[in-house]
Amino acid sequence: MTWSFIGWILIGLSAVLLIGFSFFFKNRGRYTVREVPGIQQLLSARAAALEKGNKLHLGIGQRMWSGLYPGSGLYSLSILPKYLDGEIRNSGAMRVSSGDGVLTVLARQIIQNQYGDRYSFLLDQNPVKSDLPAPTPASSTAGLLNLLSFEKVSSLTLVGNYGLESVLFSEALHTNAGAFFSAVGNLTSQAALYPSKKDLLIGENIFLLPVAFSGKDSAQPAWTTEDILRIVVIFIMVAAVVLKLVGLL
Amino acid sequence: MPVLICPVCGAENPISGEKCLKCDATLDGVTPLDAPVEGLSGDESLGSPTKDEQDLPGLLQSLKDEGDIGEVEESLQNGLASNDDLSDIFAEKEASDEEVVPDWLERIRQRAKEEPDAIGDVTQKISAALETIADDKDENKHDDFQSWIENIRKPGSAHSEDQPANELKKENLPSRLSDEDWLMRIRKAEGKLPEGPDPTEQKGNSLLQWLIALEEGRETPSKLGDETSAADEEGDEFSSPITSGDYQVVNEQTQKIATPFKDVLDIDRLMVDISDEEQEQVNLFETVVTQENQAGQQHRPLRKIKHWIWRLVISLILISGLTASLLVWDNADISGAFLSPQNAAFLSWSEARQPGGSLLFIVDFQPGYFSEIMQISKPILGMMLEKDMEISLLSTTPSGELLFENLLAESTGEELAFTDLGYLPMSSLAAYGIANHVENELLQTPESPIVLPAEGYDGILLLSDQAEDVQIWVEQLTALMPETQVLLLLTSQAGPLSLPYWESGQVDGMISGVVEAAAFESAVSGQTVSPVGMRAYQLGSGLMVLMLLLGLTLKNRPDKDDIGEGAQ
Amino acid sequence: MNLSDLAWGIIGLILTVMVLSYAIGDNFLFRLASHIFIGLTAGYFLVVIIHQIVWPYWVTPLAVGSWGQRAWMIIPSALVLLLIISQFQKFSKLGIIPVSFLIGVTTAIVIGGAVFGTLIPQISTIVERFEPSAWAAAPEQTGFLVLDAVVMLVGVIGVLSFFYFGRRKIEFPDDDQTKRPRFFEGLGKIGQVFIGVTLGAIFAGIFSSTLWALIDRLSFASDLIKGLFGGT
Amino acid sequence: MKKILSAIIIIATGLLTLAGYLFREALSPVLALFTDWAILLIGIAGILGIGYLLRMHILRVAKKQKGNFYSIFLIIVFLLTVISGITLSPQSEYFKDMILNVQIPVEASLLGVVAITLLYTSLRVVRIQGWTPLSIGFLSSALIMLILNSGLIGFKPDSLAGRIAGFIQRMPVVGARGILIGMALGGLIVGLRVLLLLDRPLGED
Repeated sequence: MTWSFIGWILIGLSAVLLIGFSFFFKNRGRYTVREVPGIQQLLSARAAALEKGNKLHLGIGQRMWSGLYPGSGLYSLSILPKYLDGEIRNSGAMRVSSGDGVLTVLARQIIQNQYGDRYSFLLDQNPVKSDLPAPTPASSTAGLLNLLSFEKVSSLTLVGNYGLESVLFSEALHTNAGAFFSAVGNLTSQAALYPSKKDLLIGENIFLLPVAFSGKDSAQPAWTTEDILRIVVIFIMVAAVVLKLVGLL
Repeated sequence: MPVLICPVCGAENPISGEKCLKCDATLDGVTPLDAPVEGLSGDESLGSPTKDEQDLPGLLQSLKDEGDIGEVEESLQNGLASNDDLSDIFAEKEASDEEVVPDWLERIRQRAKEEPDAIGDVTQKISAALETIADDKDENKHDDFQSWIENIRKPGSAHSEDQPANELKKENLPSRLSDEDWLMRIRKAEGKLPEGPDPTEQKGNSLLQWLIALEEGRETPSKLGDETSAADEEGDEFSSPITSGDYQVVNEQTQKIATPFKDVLDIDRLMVDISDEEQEQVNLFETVVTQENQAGQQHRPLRKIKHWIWRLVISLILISGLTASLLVWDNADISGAFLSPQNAAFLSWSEARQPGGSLLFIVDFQPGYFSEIMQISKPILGMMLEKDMEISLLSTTPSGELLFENLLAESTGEELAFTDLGYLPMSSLAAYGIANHVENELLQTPESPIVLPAEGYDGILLLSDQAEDVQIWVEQLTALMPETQVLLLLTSQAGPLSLPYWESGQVDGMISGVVEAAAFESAVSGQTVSPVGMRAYQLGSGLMVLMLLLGLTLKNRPDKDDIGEGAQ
Repeated sequence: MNLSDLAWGIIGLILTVMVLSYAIGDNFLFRLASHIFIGLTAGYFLVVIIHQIVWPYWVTPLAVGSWGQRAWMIIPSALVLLLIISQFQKFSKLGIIPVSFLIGVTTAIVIGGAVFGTLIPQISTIVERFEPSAWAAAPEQTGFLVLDAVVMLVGVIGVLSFFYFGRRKIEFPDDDQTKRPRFFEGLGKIGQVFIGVTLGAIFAGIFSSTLWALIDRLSFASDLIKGLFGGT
Repeated sequence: MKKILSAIIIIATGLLTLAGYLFREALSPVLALFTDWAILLIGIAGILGIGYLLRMHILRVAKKQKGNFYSIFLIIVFLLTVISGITLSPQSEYFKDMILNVQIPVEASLLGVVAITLLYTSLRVVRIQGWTPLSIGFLSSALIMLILNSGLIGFKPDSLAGRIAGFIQRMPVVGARGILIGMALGGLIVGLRVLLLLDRPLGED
């Protein structure tokens, strides 16, 4: 058995578990995941911003792609429809921005789909917008800093792929007593923010974000599968080490 | 249908369950209880809207979404609230002047007036939903609710055993009264029926009216924001009066106003559930808010000034220190810089290159890092050009070609020719693309703009500022082209996360940061090389060490993350 | 220093001062510099895309390719057109087709890269550290090698445990709902230390990189000023 | 119909691309086509993104919203750059000078601002995070790495002190490797959810 073969087994196992748990959780039971304080803070910040009549700003990433968090571009897009609940759709009290043309186009598609399912995008004179402050990561940083200033954004949530520039956004919000929440899928950003932000989502915890929007989320099969895979990987490592030590591998 | 109510979290569980689905607490000994309202409460009805429900307008959908918590008491509340809210919304069609009409509804109405067709989709769905709900209500809702609440009130029933009576009063009862007799009776029995005039009709200076005014836009929304900064001056941004616990000091009753913010922001729902006693409390609260608000308005400029001064001081110290060291001290001591194993491997690889070979450089860094990358790649570029290697370039940043031209010019002092394979906008696709690049004449596929030599390259050198990009390239190249030698020239920040790829053998050599590059250059040239600005760098690093050490002396105050305050 | 270099040098110096002014807060200078920068970057980006992507990947195959090659271009041309017309409200739903293609391709690359480029090589590296013959080959370092291998295994398991999603059973309403099951909670404590160490190293790296960028700007400014005023 | 077509496209392209890791030789021609098409689509999306950017600024100017003064500058510089790029060609020395002499100073200065910001936020670590295993690890690692990376203190790699220093310097790799493995699992699952249509990232349920 080669390592590559183990890789295909892991892919197959994950697919089977995901499908199995999707059916299982559809009808009964749920996987109780732990609470993450940062997520509670996101909910509070979001609610408080809406209550104050302030616009929310959701940054979905400087780039579609992130290596470290391979799915973070896709992940931020899959968070977007969950974030766009009825309240926000109806009030249009949110702006979505990214630093990548692809992400902006995809985000616009998602927003229109959300309105399309409910009532016409055209019906609302002030729908949620998807913007591109600038087309490259560095220029996008400058663009977003300006947007935060012009629009007096008091609640900024970052998901997806941002780098060390997150610390500039965080400080911009901090100076104006605004709310900043980061579920960025990039360790550079997490390390830069760690000294100054209490409730960061670090590492894989970002994948728990959907729990913020619904207790019975479709991500439950994913959480369960990931925990099982985690145990499988630990088991494979320990077993392989033992085999190695006794000379069987 | 009977259900089991979890004694720990109150969630509704199927009768066959042994453990709570939400919190895993044991359900042994819990007496089954009738489910409150079929179709309106519980996980299924509220948590997972049916296909028809998903077609409801956004507002209805959001009301449905409120109940997505699966807890009996909350689902009862939400069930009733949703029910009532729906009634209210439709009642708004014949709204009185006093009613709050949100902007979005106003726009719908406006559009409906202007365009007869526009009303169709929305109002038809609303009407259909109204009819469905009204039908449900007529058929069985009242009976179910009454029997359920009677069950709760029965001495010795599951709930009264597990939860104190006063808790039931406060939390398990519907948060909102309607005109229904049965509910009024329950309220009377629980002692919650207001004796005075209907609180919703009260005039006077109340939070209720303030909330209405806020909704109508008469009151400036920034009041809450100001109050946030006042109540939590210099504090955690996330804290708001509603969530930070300020409400808790007023009374448990008023917590009922605060808690719904966790799930929904339905001001309309909040307004109706206020009794006389609550009215007094909210008045008291409003006074507190007003005072805090005034204080906040005074504090905000102060906060900004503090920030400004603090930033100015730090900026001046750092910039003047660095400038002074650049102007005064030229050479720095870097005797502590030794070749790491990954640097030594890079050196071995460089020395083993035969003249006339070919290399592919991938430029994957932003122009801001040009200076650092230039210092890192200079010795390598010099070595490779001495061996007359053929150089190709692939960029994943728009300015990649320009940056590389400048790198060559700055490293060698002359303009050198190289093959430009162009700009590819996404690292992963670029990596996957070059690994799969083949011409197929049989299929007559278009010629790809990327022209790679058939014999491949002697090495692929990645110049990057981000560990994430390194990961993409290394993952794809080692998965698809395991025979290719991959070498990394990285900024300091990309180093730590790229090291595992060196240790796993996926990378054949690596240099990260100016200090490692200086050690490499020293090893190549046989004499100690001190990069320009090294002394300034050491000074800056020293300042950072000092700040981190100073930070150790501060007390942990997570609610106050303002540095100006903390530094004092 | 010729006139062109001097002019660009002065422009660079002015832009440097304008952007660095943001260090003490948002201001007019920063906004102006950043808008100039965004305008230029967007313009350049457009030029690059046209020259480096639209032209070679679309126009050239259609213009100079064989009929067979042109036939292959029908699919991407259709996808491009769908993407463009989906920007009009009436046809917005059509955008789902080109976007689905992009998502299909990129998602598969995510999976392939994650499993064959990271998961498998990293796991196998941990296991390879326990090779007894490698320990025996360097007797003076055996202690370090064993320690290194054990710390690596325990640390990685700790980090994986720290991110365990499942929650410990709660017995009382006041129980902490952030806790993992006890086994993972204990290992997670070890993992926390290593995560902190990694974040700290990255933080130091970030500071180094940004500090070099600042030093470069200050060095550039001081050189230019010295040059202007006749210094060396 | 569109949803079904979308599902078919995602599954077909996804599985084919994934199969490329197993049957690279056989599938390379098709996969090369896929990547070329995807690159073209991303390029077009980039152009559309610039359209959004321009629209935002034109609207800001037209509606005289806050920041319209700056937007005028942005539009002028944008037009100047595009016209220069087209008329002079991207290979022109003047054009290259114009791009790099703006991009490098602005981006490097922005990084300089980050350095200053990091310097004053670093004071807050204990204040914000308290004393936890994570914060202790963070602080000690940041301090050690800053000192070792300064080039002032160092040990010969083959000495005992050098081995200890090397061991300490390798500690971040442990956490990094754990995070990499964990995130690979996360990436695998996110990807599979999309390919198995269990998650629709476009929200088109």
